[in-house]
Amino acid sequence: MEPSLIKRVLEAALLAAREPMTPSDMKKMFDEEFSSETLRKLLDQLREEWAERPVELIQLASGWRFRTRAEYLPYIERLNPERPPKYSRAVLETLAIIAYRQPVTRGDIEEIRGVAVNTNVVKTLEERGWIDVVGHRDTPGRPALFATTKQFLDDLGLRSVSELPPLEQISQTLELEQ
Amino acid sequence: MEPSLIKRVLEAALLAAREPMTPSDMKKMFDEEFSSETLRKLLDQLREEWAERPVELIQLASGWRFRTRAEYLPYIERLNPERPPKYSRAVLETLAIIAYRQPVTRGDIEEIRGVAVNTNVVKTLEERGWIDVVGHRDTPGRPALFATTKQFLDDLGLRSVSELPPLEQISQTLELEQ
Amino acid sequence: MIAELDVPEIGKTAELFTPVARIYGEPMEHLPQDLYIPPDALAIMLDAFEGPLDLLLYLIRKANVDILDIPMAPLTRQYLDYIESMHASNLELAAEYLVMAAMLIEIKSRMLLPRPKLGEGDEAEDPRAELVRRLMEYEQIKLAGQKLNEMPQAEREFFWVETLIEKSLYVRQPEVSVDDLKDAWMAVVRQAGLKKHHKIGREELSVREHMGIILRALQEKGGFVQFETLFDPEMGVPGLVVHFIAMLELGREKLIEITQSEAFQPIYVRVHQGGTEPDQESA
Repeated sequence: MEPSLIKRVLEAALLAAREPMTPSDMKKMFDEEFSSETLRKLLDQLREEWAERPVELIQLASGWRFRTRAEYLPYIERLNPERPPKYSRAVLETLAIIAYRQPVTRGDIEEIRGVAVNTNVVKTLEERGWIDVVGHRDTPGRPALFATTKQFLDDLGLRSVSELPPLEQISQTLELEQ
Repeated sequence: MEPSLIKRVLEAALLAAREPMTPSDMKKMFDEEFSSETLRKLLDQLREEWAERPVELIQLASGWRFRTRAEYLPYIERLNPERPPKYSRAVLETLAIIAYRQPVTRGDIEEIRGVAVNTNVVKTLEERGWIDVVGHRDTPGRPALFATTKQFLDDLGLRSVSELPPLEQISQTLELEQ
Repeated sequence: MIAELDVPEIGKTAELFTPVARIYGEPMEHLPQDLYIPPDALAIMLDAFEGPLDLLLYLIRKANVDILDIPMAPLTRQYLDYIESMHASNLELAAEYLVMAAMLIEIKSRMLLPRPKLGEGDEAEDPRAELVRRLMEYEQIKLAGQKLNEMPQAEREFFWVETLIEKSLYVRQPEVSVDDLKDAWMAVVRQAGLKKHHKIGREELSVREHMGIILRALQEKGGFVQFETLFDPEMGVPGLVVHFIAMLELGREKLIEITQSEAFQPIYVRVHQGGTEPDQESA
């Protein structure tokens, strides 16, 4: 049997497999015997061939399987959307304070919000790549100064922080409410 | 969004799909709007790209899906000896009557086959998801009207009942069976 | 019609009538042997047939006679022989077989009678017509069933492709809109009663952004740079002005130091009291 045909058979079977396929599963499909090295070489070639495609051949603990590449998951996710996760009020308010009053220290945030800032809140925003430390204030303890990042602007579709709703407008709204 | 990226997203989603994908499913994955013609063109291109590969993109009653080509059956079938059962003639004839004469009542089926319809026969087909009750005939007893489902067409790789093999012209005399 | 039919007496065996039929013009002298099935095969046969129509069709097809011109006598005789031997073997015989037997006998007897003339031009209906119609329809369905069975079927002749989706590879991040941010800020302001912020205007917000930009640039460049390097002419005049105001504001808030050893010497900007590394962790 031609190695190229063996490869095509492997490809077809792996694409249709519901579970990872073990090498012994794969060998079961063929009459002729071939070594694990040969099989391995064919699988490596297959993986190479798929390198530029939207699914990848991966080796898991229990065998080989084709897997959809992570970069396509956001699109596929929209087919069965789960309820989008939400940030807590603490995260949103902290973010708002950093956005409107940057650069600010954790102390500034606590002063404005009137409550202590949970470390996780800052970490969440840092891990999201929306805020970072741009310097330190020269006061005892040299607290970190936080500001929003370019990533934050991109994700919110803004060109600059000045495109956030202006504060006058906010205060007017507040006055009207009162 | 680049048409080539749209195509890759479609490809990834179709390869991963647990059931046939409708055009409206596909459109759901993208922010931008595009016409059914554009989508159709991309799908045709995809089908072309896969023409030489061991799996093929086909259009079914309920959408599009990739499947392994028939020539790989002899290999893949060795992996899983447990496959859908061969149906008895009673089941196949009942299915044929429902497929070609739908919608029909149990009485219609009995009339054509000349024997009573065993309840299990109908149940077998219902449980397979190949037929279901689509209404009732307005005659005494209001008998149920059976028709084939999309699942039936999907499982046979068809888009519509009109793609079933045409009924044979019955020869007045049969050629001698040798 | 190509077959000529000779209706033999009831009770004669198949060999007695000639010709049975003409097949493609050739007279057929004898019904084929296999029209007769030995009784011990009956149990199997009964299972093999899907009912009286199937059995009749088998008899007709094996005899190679024209379905539109069925020789009723031999057919009926054969059929009756069958169900008789089935009965004799105590095989459970479905009622349909008996109904069919009665129907065959009825058709045969009607064929022995002269056909009544209907209106002019109208051909008298052949008593076999209904049976023929049913046989043909049944045969069509029987063949269609076989064809359906031969069609490639999902998970039998072909398999659906289903690549693995590992959901954990994609963690969906919460989305935040500008309005969410505004609402959050309003809530903060309302709670704190920070009336002084009400005066902060649009420009002030740009200034604050530029303060961040300067601090970030300063940090990237090691905390100590020449004044000019912090200005990018691409910012345009309004941008440069805001940038400059931001610089002054940073000085006022003692976040940076702006120094010049003497007039006309280069101006340096550095992180306030710039001894320590600016990117040191503090949390």
